[in-house]
Amino acid sequence: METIADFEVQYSQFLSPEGKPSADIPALATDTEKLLDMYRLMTETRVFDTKAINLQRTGKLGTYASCLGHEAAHVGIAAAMRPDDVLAPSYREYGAMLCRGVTMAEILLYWGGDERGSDYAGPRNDFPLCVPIATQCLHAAGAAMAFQLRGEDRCAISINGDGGTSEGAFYEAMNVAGARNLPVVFMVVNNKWAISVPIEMQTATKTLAQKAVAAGIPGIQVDGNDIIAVRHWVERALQRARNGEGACLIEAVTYRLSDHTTADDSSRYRKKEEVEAARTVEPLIRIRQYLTDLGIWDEQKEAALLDEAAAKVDAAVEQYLHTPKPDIESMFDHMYAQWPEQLEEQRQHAIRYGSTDGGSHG
Amino acid sequence: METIADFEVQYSQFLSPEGKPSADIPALATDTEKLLDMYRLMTETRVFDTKAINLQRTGKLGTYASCLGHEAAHVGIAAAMRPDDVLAPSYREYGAMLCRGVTMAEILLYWGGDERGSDYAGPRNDFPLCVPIATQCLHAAGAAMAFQLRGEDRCAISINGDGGTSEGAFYEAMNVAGARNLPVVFMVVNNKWAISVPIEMQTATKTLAQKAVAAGIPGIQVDGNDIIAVRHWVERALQRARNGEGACLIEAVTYRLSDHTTADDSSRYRKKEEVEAARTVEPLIRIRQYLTDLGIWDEQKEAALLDEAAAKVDAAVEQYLHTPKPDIESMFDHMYAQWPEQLEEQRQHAIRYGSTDGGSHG
Amino acid sequence: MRNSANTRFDMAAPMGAHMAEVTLIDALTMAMAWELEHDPRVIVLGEDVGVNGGVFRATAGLQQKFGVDRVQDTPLAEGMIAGISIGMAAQGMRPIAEIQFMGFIYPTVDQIINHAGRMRNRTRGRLTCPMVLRAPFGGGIHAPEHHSESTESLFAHMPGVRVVIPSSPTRAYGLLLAAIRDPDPVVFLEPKRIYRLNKQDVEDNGKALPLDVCYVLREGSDVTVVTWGAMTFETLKAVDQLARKGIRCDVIDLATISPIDYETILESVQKTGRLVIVHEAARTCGVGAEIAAIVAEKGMYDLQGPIRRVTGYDVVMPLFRREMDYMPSVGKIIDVIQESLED
Amino acid sequence: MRNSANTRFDMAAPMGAHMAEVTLIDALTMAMAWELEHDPRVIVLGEDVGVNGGVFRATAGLQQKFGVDRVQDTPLAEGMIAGISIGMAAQGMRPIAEIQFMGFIYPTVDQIINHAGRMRNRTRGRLTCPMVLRAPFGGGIHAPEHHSESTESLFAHMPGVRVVIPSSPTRAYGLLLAAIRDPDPVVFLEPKRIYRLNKQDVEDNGKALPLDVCYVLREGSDVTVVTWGAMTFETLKAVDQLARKGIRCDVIDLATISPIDYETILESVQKTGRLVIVHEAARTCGVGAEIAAIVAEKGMYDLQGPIRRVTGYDVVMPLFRREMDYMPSVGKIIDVIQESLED
Ligand SMILES: Cc1ncc(C[n+]2csc(CCOP(=O)(O)OP(=O)(O)O)c2C)c(N)n1
Ligand SMILES: Cc1ncc(C[n+]2csc(CCOP(=O)(O)OP(=O)(O)O)c2C)c(N)n1
Ligand SMILES: [Mg+2]
Ligand SMILES: [Mg+2]
Repeated sequence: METIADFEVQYSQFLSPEGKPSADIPALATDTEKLLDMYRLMTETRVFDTKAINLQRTGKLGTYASCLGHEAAHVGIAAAMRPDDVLAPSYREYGAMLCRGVTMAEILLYWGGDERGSDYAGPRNDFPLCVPIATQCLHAAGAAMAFQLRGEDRCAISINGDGGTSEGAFYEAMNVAGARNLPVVFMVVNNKWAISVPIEMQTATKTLAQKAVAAGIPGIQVDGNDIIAVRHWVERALQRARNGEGACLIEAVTYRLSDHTTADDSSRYRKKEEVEAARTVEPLIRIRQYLTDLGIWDEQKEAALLDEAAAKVDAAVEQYLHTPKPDIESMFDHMYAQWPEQLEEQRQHAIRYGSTDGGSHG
Repeated sequence: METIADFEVQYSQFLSPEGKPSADIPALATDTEKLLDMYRLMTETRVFDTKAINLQRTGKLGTYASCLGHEAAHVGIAAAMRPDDVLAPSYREYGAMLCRGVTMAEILLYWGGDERGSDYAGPRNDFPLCVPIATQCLHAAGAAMAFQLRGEDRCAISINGDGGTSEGAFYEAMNVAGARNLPVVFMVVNNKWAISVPIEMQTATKTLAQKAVAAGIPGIQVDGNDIIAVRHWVERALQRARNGEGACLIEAVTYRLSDHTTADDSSRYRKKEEVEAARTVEPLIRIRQYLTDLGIWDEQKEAALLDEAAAKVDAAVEQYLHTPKPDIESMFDHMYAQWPEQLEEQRQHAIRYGSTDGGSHG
Repeated sequence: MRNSANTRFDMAAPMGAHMAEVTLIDALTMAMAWELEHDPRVIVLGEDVGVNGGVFRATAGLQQKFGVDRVQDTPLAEGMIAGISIGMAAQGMRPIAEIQFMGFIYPTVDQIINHAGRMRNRTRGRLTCPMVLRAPFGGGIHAPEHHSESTESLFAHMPGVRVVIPSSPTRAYGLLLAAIRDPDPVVFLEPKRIYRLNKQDVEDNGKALPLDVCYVLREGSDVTVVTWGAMTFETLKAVDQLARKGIRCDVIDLATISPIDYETILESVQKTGRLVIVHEAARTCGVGAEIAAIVAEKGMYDLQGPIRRVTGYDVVMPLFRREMDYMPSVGKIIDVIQESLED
Repeated sequence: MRNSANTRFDMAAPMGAHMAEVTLIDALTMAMAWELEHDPRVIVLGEDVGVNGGVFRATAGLQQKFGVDRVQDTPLAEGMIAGISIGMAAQGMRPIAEIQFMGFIYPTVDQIINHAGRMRNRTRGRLTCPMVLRAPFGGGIHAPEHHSESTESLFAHMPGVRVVIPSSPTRAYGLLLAAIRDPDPVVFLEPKRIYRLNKQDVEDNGKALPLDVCYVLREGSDVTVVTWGAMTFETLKAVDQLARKGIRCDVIDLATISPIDYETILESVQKTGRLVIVHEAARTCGVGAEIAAIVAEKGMYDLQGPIRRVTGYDVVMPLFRREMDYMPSVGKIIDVIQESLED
């Protein structure tokens, strides 16, 4: 027998859970402006998330998928992107979206049951939140193909979870991206759980990064709680893609500290101790410590940041709560560019019966 | 960076294209009874295939997918199986089917447009030919799950082509088989072409065997023109599965010497020289040479085998051509175990208008 | 022509032993537990059906009771779930596969139309496909995007596949048992809005109800109203209000969406001369169209006026701030029934 | 209410420059070539569409002419083809994706219903999905298993998705151009049995025909016959035979299957009082049901008798030794039209 191919999966972490450098740090790790910016976004994301859960609990928001614990992975991805790159997220990557320019009010509108939440003033070409798992991987590949065909210096990134790596669409997207050398990065945010299904039941693979081998593209695993590692490797991946070297897969290992959504009760299927242990390695602690060690962060700054974040979130909530219901006819008016007259009767029927009651969001 | 996982893909060949041992040969290679049996099946398969193409050309068979050049891969797979294992083939694995006990007349009936061709007298639990590419991988995984649940000492095997490895279903099947440790073997018969799409355009991977890495199961590449290699490794894989060690993937590299089907003209998209080169390494030559070198084969035996095979094929063709059309009501009668009376009117309508003309197969 | 003569059921169940006051979803759990208990070929599989008992709790307690083999969490891939179920069914098992929401059922379409519905026919009965594909469907629970659709008609168009929708705890229990025992594939769609809307005494006696027949929920001679799933609730409310004005309707719960028991519908239309169909799915090519077509074909001379449909609109199900404006409401149904009486 | 007043076309095309006698499939190739030539956003992709020019040769010569970027062979995965097309379309391209046969279109269903048809609405028009999904469909060419189905109604039920089926070279050219240019997704189904059945003079002038309207192929006042795709041929044969007996039918080619131009159908039924629908797909929940339902709703008082459907049966399309027994034949159509006149 002859060995005809071999593959390795590497793991990268720059900051230990305690916030100490654990490897040769990249330039990014000394760029204080970038670091502070990312930390601010991570914090705002967390404050936003906490508020959103409260809104849901008090009947002011629909079912909501928390991002608690994913802040480094999400912000790190978006921070590595250029504005005219395109993001195809799944459904809980608010850190990435906020970083890209989507507003908190838009995110709330979406989970508050209003399509206008996906009509971002911000990144006009980003794909909206995507609920059907892993389907967005193909959209990212398609976007990348559009950029390639037009000779544009742009990349696409899709994000899905560990559970999403079981869907055929995920492999199909990686395979075509490999075969056509597309400028796309597939991010897998492995938070260890797909609702109640732990990663060990999802797949027999030791890593999710190794799934790249099936597509002939590079795969790497990074500590998803280390924003420096996430951003660094996503930047490298985008660089490769822009250089015409094609696609790759990055697995960011983190943990879902919250329930799956506000409709879930994770105490049914996982141990408190596991969650408690994960809490000690969560992403904000370590970057905060690192910034403190660098001498550019302190408790005062932290308090100020939290205040600012709270104010921002409150303003967004106000805006959200005061957005009146969409017009009844809006469910018809965005269906087609060329309105089929055939449907006008239905439209009129809907208007005739249209509810005008308040603007309940819950 | 730390290496956290590594993988190798091995290649195995025992017989060189010239029929000389090219590695330490396994016990199988000296079991003359088995060897002769396999060679007979390969030859019968080829004679059958040639005849089927003729039938199509003369209007006596529908579109037909030739297996020319795949005989070692197909027969080798089935020869490794036990009768009560289950095969989920794709659409051109006649060598495997004949070896399993499906009759030539049944195969002709199928391609002659008659459902009874899939009602094998032979392996009652084998899945029929499967046209929607790669869907059968999931059936094999499901069959394996049934065996596992019932504690039966049985395995399932699916076969798909190189093109089929691009379908999500292929990865989904491997992944669940890995995750649930199912007794199933995924065979990829890589004949280098998916109709007009060459393997290089299908995927960026160097091998198809490495796609197993994505499922955390072993993958190996074998010379698919070497029936000893195919059978040996499939036997090993089945052994592993029976021992509770789970699934694996075997890529058998061969070449499609014919057009894709009788409806295809491969001269449109591939070079004559490539086909000619492949002809020199085709599977019958080498095993015949090897048997000759072993002193158990000669031209006389060859001539006798060809005569016998021709007679067998002719008898099957006769049987096929004399099978009258299925009853018109048969299109209704096998739809449901419990006949919905609602459909009786349609059934009567069909019978009223039923054609009774001849039994044209073409 | 109907498989069973006794198909007239009220919302109440008969009295008996092991009676329990249960919701529709409880009744489904009971039916699965009964069958797991009595038929070793039955297994339950899907995403989160194990420890978690399903995101709606339809399989709650089943894994604890029957073990991890009989009640299996799967990796996250619906096409896979359908495909391995077909493989198992063809090899003698009776899988009950759960798709978490109907919005995620589409990756199964290939396996269901190209294999499940064809296995028996294409092998002339050598291999068969006795499986159930369960999925909650429908709107009205303020769910996120893709969680509120009703696309039963896609499956109703597939030959060889039965589509069944219960609308009460009693029928949930009896129809799911029938679906599991049926030797052919059944897509079993569960109106999640009424999972817990009311309770009925359901006897846990393992008795299945007949498939392929309608259930008559109200009798009246003025208008025939055909509906199914959660819409039976709006429809009954509408009809009960009209009854107070002296308008009496036949209310028919279709129950088996495919094949349709059109005899029961035609008999009713013969009596009433008027037909209103209520469904939540988008109108165009919904199952209501088929019912209308059958009656326009076979019951035309009984009709005293146009056939009317009260349905979802031909638009994407709106996110929840406007979803109730999409759905057929009691008011819309009342108006259409009254209109039909003006013909 | 119709988008265009001038929708009455004969099988013959107007005279002009660049006229060529072409088959339906040639006309499709011409339309794609025109659009590739004139719109840099257009690309063609699919399995074997490149060097091989498609298994039916619909894309023959296009890669040679426009290069491997504009006319791309893809890996073998239909869900992927649909998904990347959506991604491209949302980012400003105009992909024309080929699915090799309709029997392999089902892996695209998830992407088409959950994304293509929703993209515009769910982003309030921020992102759109101007793509065409082409697929040959239908029986009667002695093809292998899974190569002969007609399941247009699955797509017709999807809000936000247009479904278009041409039935002549002229309409193939004009409707495909319109589909490519439409800012929304179009499932474009090609009746492969008539790919090469006859020729017409088609002017290669880049002129699209209107979508969302029917085309009237014959005029008569006795019976309205609605059909589409390959069945227009059987229907015209039947109608022409009946014409010799003095029976005159309106023959309406539906052309856009969704949304349905019901005004044209209703106008015709108003004149004839009789409606026969002919389609190859299985009957239950086929598009014929929707047409019948609309007429039973809006044209009831014009009807002089039951609406009738001549369709494929509710069974799996038989393998080819029996496929013609499955299909609506000229004889079946004639009988039903005559029956309808006896009402
Ligand atoms: C195709 C599909 N199937 C099922 C669901 C229901 N569902 C929503 S989230 C989820 C688990 C996803 O897990 P993972 O991919 O790990 O992402 P995470 O939620 O952990 O971020 C499931 C099953 C869905 N949204 N889409
Ligand atoms: C899902 C699906 N898509 C497309 C086809 C049409 N088709 C038939 S064979 C084929 C190529 C298959 O190539 P490969 O998997 O390499 O198998 P081979 O024919 O070479 O044995 C295609 C595209 C199909 N049968 N099923
Ligand atoms: Mg997860
Ligand atoms: Mg191949």
